[in-house]
Amino acid sequence: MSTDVASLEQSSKPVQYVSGVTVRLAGDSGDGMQLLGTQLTNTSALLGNDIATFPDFPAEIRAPRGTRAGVSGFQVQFASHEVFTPGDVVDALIAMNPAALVTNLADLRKGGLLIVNEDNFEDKDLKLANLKTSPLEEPAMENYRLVRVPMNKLTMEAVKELGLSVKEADRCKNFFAMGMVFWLYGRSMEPTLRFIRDKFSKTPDIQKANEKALLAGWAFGETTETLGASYRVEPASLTPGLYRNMMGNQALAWGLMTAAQLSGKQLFYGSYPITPASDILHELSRFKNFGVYTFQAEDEIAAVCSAIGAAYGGSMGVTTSSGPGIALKAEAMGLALMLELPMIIIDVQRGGPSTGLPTKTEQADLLQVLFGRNGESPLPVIAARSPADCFDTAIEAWRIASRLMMPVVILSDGYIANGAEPWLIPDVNQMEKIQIQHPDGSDAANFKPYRRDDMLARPWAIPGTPGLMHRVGGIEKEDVTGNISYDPENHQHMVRTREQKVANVAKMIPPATVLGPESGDLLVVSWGGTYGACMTAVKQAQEMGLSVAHLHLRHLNPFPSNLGHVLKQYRKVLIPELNMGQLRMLIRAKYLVDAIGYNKVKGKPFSVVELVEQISNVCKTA
Amino acid sequence: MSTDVASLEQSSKPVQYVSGVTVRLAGDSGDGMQLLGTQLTNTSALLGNDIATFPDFPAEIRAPRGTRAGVSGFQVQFASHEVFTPGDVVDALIAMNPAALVTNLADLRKGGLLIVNEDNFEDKDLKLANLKTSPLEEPAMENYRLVRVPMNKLTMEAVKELGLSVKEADRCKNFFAMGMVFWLYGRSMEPTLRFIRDKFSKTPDIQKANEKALLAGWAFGETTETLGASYRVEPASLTPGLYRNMMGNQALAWGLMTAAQLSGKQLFYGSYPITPASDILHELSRFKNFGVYTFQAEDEIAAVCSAIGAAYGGSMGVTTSSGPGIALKAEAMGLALMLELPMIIIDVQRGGPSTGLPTKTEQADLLQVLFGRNGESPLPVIAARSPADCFDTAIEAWRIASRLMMPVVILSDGYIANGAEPWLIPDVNQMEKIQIQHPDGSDAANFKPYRRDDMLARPWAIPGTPGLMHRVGGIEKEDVTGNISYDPENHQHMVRTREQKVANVAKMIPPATVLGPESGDLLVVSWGGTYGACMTAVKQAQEMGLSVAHLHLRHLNPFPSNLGHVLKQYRKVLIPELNMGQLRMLIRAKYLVDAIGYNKVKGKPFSVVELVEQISNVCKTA
Amino acid sequence: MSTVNLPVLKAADFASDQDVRWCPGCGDYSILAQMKKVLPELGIPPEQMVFVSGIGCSSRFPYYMNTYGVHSIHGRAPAVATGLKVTRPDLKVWVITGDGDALSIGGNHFVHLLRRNVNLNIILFNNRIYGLTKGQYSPTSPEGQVTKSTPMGAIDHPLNPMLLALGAEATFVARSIDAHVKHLAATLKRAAEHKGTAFVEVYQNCNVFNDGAWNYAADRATRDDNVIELEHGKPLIFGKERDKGIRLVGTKIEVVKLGNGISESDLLVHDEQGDLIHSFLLARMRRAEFPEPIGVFRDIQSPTFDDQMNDQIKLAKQKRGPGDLNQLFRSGDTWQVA
Amino acid sequence: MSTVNLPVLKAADFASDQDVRWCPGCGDYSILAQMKKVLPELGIPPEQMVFVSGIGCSSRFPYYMNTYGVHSIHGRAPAVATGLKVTRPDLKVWVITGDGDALSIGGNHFVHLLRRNVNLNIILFNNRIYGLTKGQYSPTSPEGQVTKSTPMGAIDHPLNPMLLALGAEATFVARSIDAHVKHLAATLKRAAEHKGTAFVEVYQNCNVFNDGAWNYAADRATRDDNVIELEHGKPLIFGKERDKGIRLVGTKIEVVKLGNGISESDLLVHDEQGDLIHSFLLARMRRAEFPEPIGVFRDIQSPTFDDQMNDQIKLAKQKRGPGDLNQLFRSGDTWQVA
Ligand SMILES: Cc1ncc(C[n+]2csc(CCOP(=O)(O)OP(=O)(O)O)c2C)c(N)n1
Ligand SMILES: Cc1ncc(C[n+]2csc(CCOP(=O)(O)OP(=O)(O)O)c2C)c(N)n1
Ligand code: SF4
Ligand code: SF4
Ligand SMILES: [Mg+2]
Ligand SMILES: [Mg+2]
Repeated sequence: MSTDVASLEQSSKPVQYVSGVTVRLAGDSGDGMQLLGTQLTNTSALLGNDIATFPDFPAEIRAPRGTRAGVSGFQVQFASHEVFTPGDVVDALIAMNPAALVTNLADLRKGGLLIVNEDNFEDKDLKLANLKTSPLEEPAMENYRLVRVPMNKLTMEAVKELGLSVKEADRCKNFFAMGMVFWLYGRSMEPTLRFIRDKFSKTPDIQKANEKALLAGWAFGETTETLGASYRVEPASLTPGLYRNMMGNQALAWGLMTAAQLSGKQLFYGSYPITPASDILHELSRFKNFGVYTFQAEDEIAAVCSAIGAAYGGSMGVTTSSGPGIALKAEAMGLALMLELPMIIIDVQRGGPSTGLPTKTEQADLLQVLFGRNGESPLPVIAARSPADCFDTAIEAWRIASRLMMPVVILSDGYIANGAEPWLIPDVNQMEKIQIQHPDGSDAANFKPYRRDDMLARPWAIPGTPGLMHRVGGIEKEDVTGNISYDPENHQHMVRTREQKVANVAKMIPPATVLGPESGDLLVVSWGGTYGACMTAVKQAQEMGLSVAHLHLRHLNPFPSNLGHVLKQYRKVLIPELNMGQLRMLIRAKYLVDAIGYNKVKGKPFSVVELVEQISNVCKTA
Repeated sequence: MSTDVASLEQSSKPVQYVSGVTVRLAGDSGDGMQLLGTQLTNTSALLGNDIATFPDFPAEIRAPRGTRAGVSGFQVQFASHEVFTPGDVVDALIAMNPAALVTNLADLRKGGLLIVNEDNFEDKDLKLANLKTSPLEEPAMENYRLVRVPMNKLTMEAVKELGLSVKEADRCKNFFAMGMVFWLYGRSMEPTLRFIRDKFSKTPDIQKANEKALLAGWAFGETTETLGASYRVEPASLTPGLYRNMMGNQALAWGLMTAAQLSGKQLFYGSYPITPASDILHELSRFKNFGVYTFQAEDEIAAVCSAIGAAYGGSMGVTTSSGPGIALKAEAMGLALMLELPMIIIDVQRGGPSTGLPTKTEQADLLQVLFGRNGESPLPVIAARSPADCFDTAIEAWRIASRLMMPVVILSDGYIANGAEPWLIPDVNQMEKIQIQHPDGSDAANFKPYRRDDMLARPWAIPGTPGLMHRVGGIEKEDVTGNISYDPENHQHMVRTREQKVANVAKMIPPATVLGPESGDLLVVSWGGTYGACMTAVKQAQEMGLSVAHLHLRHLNPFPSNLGHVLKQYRKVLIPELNMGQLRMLIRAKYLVDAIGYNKVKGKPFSVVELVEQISNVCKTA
Repeated sequence: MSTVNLPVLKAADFASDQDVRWCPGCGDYSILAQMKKVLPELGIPPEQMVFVSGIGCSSRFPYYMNTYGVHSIHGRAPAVATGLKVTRPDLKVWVITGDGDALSIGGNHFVHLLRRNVNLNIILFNNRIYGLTKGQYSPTSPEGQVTKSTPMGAIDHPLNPMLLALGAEATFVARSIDAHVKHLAATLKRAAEHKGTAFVEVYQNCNVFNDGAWNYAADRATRDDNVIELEHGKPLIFGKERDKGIRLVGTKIEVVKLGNGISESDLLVHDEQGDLIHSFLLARMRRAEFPEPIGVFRDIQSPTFDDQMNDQIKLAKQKRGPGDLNQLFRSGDTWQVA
Repeated sequence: MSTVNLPVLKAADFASDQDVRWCPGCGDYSILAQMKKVLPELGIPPEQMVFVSGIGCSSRFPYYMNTYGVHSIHGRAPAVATGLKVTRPDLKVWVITGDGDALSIGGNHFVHLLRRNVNLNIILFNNRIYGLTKGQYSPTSPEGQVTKSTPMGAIDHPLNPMLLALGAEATFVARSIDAHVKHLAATLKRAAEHKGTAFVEVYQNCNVFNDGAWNYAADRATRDDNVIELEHGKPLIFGKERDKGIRLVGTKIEVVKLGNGISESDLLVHDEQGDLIHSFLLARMRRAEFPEPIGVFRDIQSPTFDDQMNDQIKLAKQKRGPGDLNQLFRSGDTWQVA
């Protein structure tokens, strides 16, 4: 088959070379847009493009068909240069129904390609989308290159010989659309055909039908005149090596497994499902042959507590959640820090407060993870900046946690979790090991559970070791001995010790470095998932001749030790955040720098355009 | 009897008039020191002294008898002038055993009176206190006026005719000590006799014995030469009116009841026991005839959720806890703020983190109540400054909550909760009513559950009202209609609206005012239970001629609108806190003022002396 | 709750203006429909009703009812409802929850609600899966079930909601099935009529993540052999031919075939007010060993928490007079400063 | 757990160097003493043992044991212990908890621990009061009990820990009494020997806040008439004169006097491995209607959660080979950039 396909894929139509393209696929939740998007992403990655993606789906499993609430979207940017965001403006929008069209059109650039499934623009469809008249008839359509494709009919046509039910046949139309898109951008169908073969191996008819639909979509592009030219995006010149496509949650899961292996530890993962963190649970559950323990607890409190128990037993204890679940873990996080046990707690942030916008992204849990516990309870916090970066973040978190004997918090977000980018596959054998030593009881007479080393870490003595029996608990304890102590001076000492221990992390992390001039008008400071947008915006601003640099903070607690110095090299500091100014507050408090915020809380990532505009405005007054 | 007592109480010994005295009673947890302290406090209050108290007891119910861990202390300052703290240095220490002596002696002033129960300084007692030799024999004793009283023997003597068991008789010795102390300071025994009569009405023998022990103690002071002169402290010139003694938790309970009555609301109180907040539950449980609903829930989460349910139903919903329990309430507090229902959440802070020091005081939950929730979830926060002030704080909190339709957090602490001071009893009929209106359904057609008034408050429509049926929930909602909304612009709007609503509280609160010069070298900013110590220290510093003023912040969110202006009138700003600098961080972030901290985390309140020293030091460099 | 002067209500009067957003084919639709059908029969106006839910597909329910409602947080609806009901005994309160919501994160509140016997109804939509979070196993998923979080099969022994409810000595316990609409309506009505906490488990099909989990009990073809409809005072008989029954031998129950010397009089007779043990026995009947009972397992009268709390308040007022703050403030030791 | 070459251990070997800080006369002392007495008999060295507790007077227990221990947070010990045990199946894990800790705030973890059947022991010190917080009522306080938080008497129907545990289908359920030291020691030993979650309720006297709550069962004078000692395979007989027994009539149990035509053979015979219903029946026996059973109610074998989890891991390794990260990273769609 593959040779057939290869020959089929040779387009005879004119081809236009472009440096990058942003495509958005939008349809009903039931239309398989996420699948289509993933296939397009993988295929583009295989082609060597740099890519970044942004899936955007409703909170309902299946909101009513055809309604605006039910629209599911997937955006991907693939380019022959490095990209750090899924793109602000869309070059091509594929809209499977009127609801998808009207809710997404605003992001399509003028002159952009708009492909619609015209079979779904009947009166009943318009009504479901709350429309009186068809948007296709509106004058505004002249701004776009509108292509109407009767996808339902053509799909039916393509699969009719298989004698499927109407419903089954109709379900194939996303593969038809996919074929069209693949033709349009000269992507190979091979990986998707492989996918179809695997996925539908148990239902050969459906398998066949989807294959046919895919090829029919391709053929439609090739044979009809409607789509015009097709585009080509050359491979990007990424660092040489073997790549794969990587999503944020998957990268966290793999990073945890790698950290466990690098440190020779058993990975125990206690969690409770919650959007958008659940996929970490799903991913880790698959790897029991790696010795990964996954425990779906009865709630978030049990989840974090089970990880504490595992940590006491000498395993690498990990727990994950999103905002509401992290709130529930607060009390136990305080316990973990009192016990001074190494652990990782991951917060994949989503729109809040309360249940908020579960499937949307936001950066508004920073203060929660820093301060959301009773008493003085400092914890190190690291934020991942992109899907692939999640891998390194997980490993670094465990390096810190196990070195300093304390829980470390990782912040991710819905945008990173579900987004994808190419990942340069490392060789695990070449990675630096994580050294962990448990006292073996040979010097039991001198053992003290809270005696500290140069970094203030206590020993990780584990049950089963003769002679080192000791008890830990949440009541304040005497330093060195670990016995319960109500002594005032000891309490002060322990509060300071725990604070200093977190501060000591600064010794393990690199100094803050900027991208751009080492001093100047403006420093843009970002953290977490807004990295790509901020970096791209600063680069554009620099190309516009502005005196601006970019500083991305990976470590939110403690800050790199040179941060105060760096901040003071610029006339102004701008901190764009998808919250109301949480990092800004911390930086203002610590360094007394009059940092300005650019704050957006819309459940959506920044666009590069808005950031560039903001940067120019601030630079003007600098 | 009362006439007898009156005549008995006429001391024939020399009397010395002093303006104020600080007494500390220290003994084993089982020795009834807290009872003794309370009696001394009440009696002094009845005499018209101004008073402040500080009970200090171990976390164990009954730690092993005679050990240092088992020492329970009670300190009271009573004076003929206004006092705001229980005193730094102790004028007289009553120590019932060696453990009590050695753990408390450091606070006794040179030349101070030290009364010990010498019967409890046997070898076995010394051993229990981990002492090799008797501290009474040490040269250091020369620094004090040591009085050894064989309290056990004398008590036995006094009660022997009643034929009690040794154990029962021995139990009376705290009343013997009390009698002595009463003689020493010329306090009336009448209230305590009344107390004994009530308390032991069911065991006439014990009643009788305690009375006898009390009188014997008094007689001992009067007849032996050992105690020397007795002291008199004249009434303080407090604002005229009727007073009673008031403890912090009691004041909160009474304040809540008063707020309910002033607003014509049913008070629903859902809680789960935790030190040091449980007494609010105990107190409110007593007043079912006031229509108070108290619900001891299965945990803190159920407690806060039950209060939310009650609030939705139109009641005044209240929940209380201490740090660890507040951590558990975090998720539901986020829900309450999304629902925009009026509620009160009280955090009686204790030593943390985790289980920490449950019976000790601390101010380290400020950031938790401000930020300990997922997403952008601002809530107003008010902190009580003293036991009696808790009453007003509760009422103000309800005024704000019900006006703005949102939960309000009150911060108290262990020091305030168990401390006592005179309270000028208000006339409830003269107090300003709290106006609350529920829409009655007469304009049902125009009703929108999230339509807002000038303060951004939404209407409090309650179940049972025809035509106003509506649903509330934790998912982001469209403004005005309250329907679920995933619209990006609406989310931004709602986040800002909730923020602005909290900011609007500033319109209801008085501006910040300072005590002292309106500008100068130093402004001392305090909040919560450190009010008394900070105030007294600043006054002393002012008397020393230093250019220093005091600003006490009652409102931690939002700050009074003139705060920034006030802060900038001083060369330096000092923020003493019983934490690592939580308010300081907020003030630095908001006003970019280089505020310095004086931070103590020892589970103990500030002493005036250390603050004065700190103030002088800072002034020197100002 | 008098019905005098009340306009006659229809199902539509209880429908809100919000679009229903469950997957097409979801069993939740049926439960919603039956609820709307039953409510008008209670003679209680919509404004006297409150639906309180947690989080999950099922917990979206309140939005679709033209009554008052709170869509709270995961697992906590029982607590919210308790605070509401004790302070507003005049309201008719319903708790809507899922198997994850009620039995996983909310298990403790569920148990405490039942033991307190607050006068409200709790309807558990049991689809043996986490629907809203897209298909992880739940505390009612059978051992071995392969889900997103259990690729090698679930290893936890599932909770039996009925046993747990009875372990908390619930006063009303019933079970029904989404597809069995008449039975469902009748069961909801019985729950509404019970004074105290009425707990109803509804077998609900999640056709997206756990399709057919209850087929054996819901499908007309297999239902009669797998399900036994409880009727008060009637012997436990089941089977398409109504030829099988349940017999008690000592402390064990067994399935018997009628005939061959075994007659109806040998069978266990259902008694809704029977000893707690009787209810346990029914709850213990699980597939495949036994047919699973549907209908009312237990319906006994016992004082409700809300009544008792309000009674204490009434009694306190009677005994001590309505509270007078000025008097309270002035009681005990006070002193005058001139 | 081989005993070969192990030094013979004594109770003192299990005592830590920390001062015991319960009130003099507290029932906790007795439980501590019996635990220290029983442990040496298990042939497991102290370093292989971990005591995990929540918060409460009872939860101070681990500090007094010369073993490993975690004094965690209120109600969460079962979860901590679960994480520990599944990852360290080689350890002997004990959970120590109170009636508030296990049944109020921790009720859900308690239930889920039992249903999962994690191989550990949970000892509930039931004093029917919150000790550490100085005397509020607990979920096991009887109705009407006057405490600091219930001045007019508790109105909640108390939880029966045994019913709840059985509602979760616990595999080992037992009860003993602090003062009945021999029985207590034997019961702890039985629990230690059970594979799976062994739940033991111990009637414990809090002599400060709830003195005498169990007198009827603990006092020698009244004990024989109020308590029935369970023995496997023996009829349920009790009374000072051993002249009373328990008989089953249909689904009801009743107390009968022996003699007058009623003989031992009419009585219910205890069967630790009996049907779940049998255990329920015992759990349902509450004062004053019945004597309360002590001893082992139920002891059945069932796969443990920790074994099954470890088995899945073993099986996965067998089937798919031990995980190779480099291979995983390179599986599926990858591409080479030159
Ligand atoms: C604190 C918290 N944890 C987790 C979640 C994520 N969550 C939402 S619903 C749900 C489970 C839903 O299962 P179930 O209760 O059975 O309801 P269903 O969707 O099946 O009707 C979970 C885990 C949440 N919303 N909040
Ligand atoms: C989260 C939290 N809530 C409340 C408390 C306060 N608290 C400590 S122990 C306890 C109850 C103790 O009762 P029980 O479990 O019966 O133990 P006992 O002291 O009677 O042995 C409570 C409410 C706490 N420590 N943590
Ligand atoms: S996911 Fe399942 S339970 Fe949820 S709406 Fe869809 S079918 Fe119903
Ligand atoms: S309070 Fe009660 S349970 Fe706690 S130690 Fe004292 S007697 Fe024991
Ligand atoms: Mg479910
Ligand atoms: Mg207890």
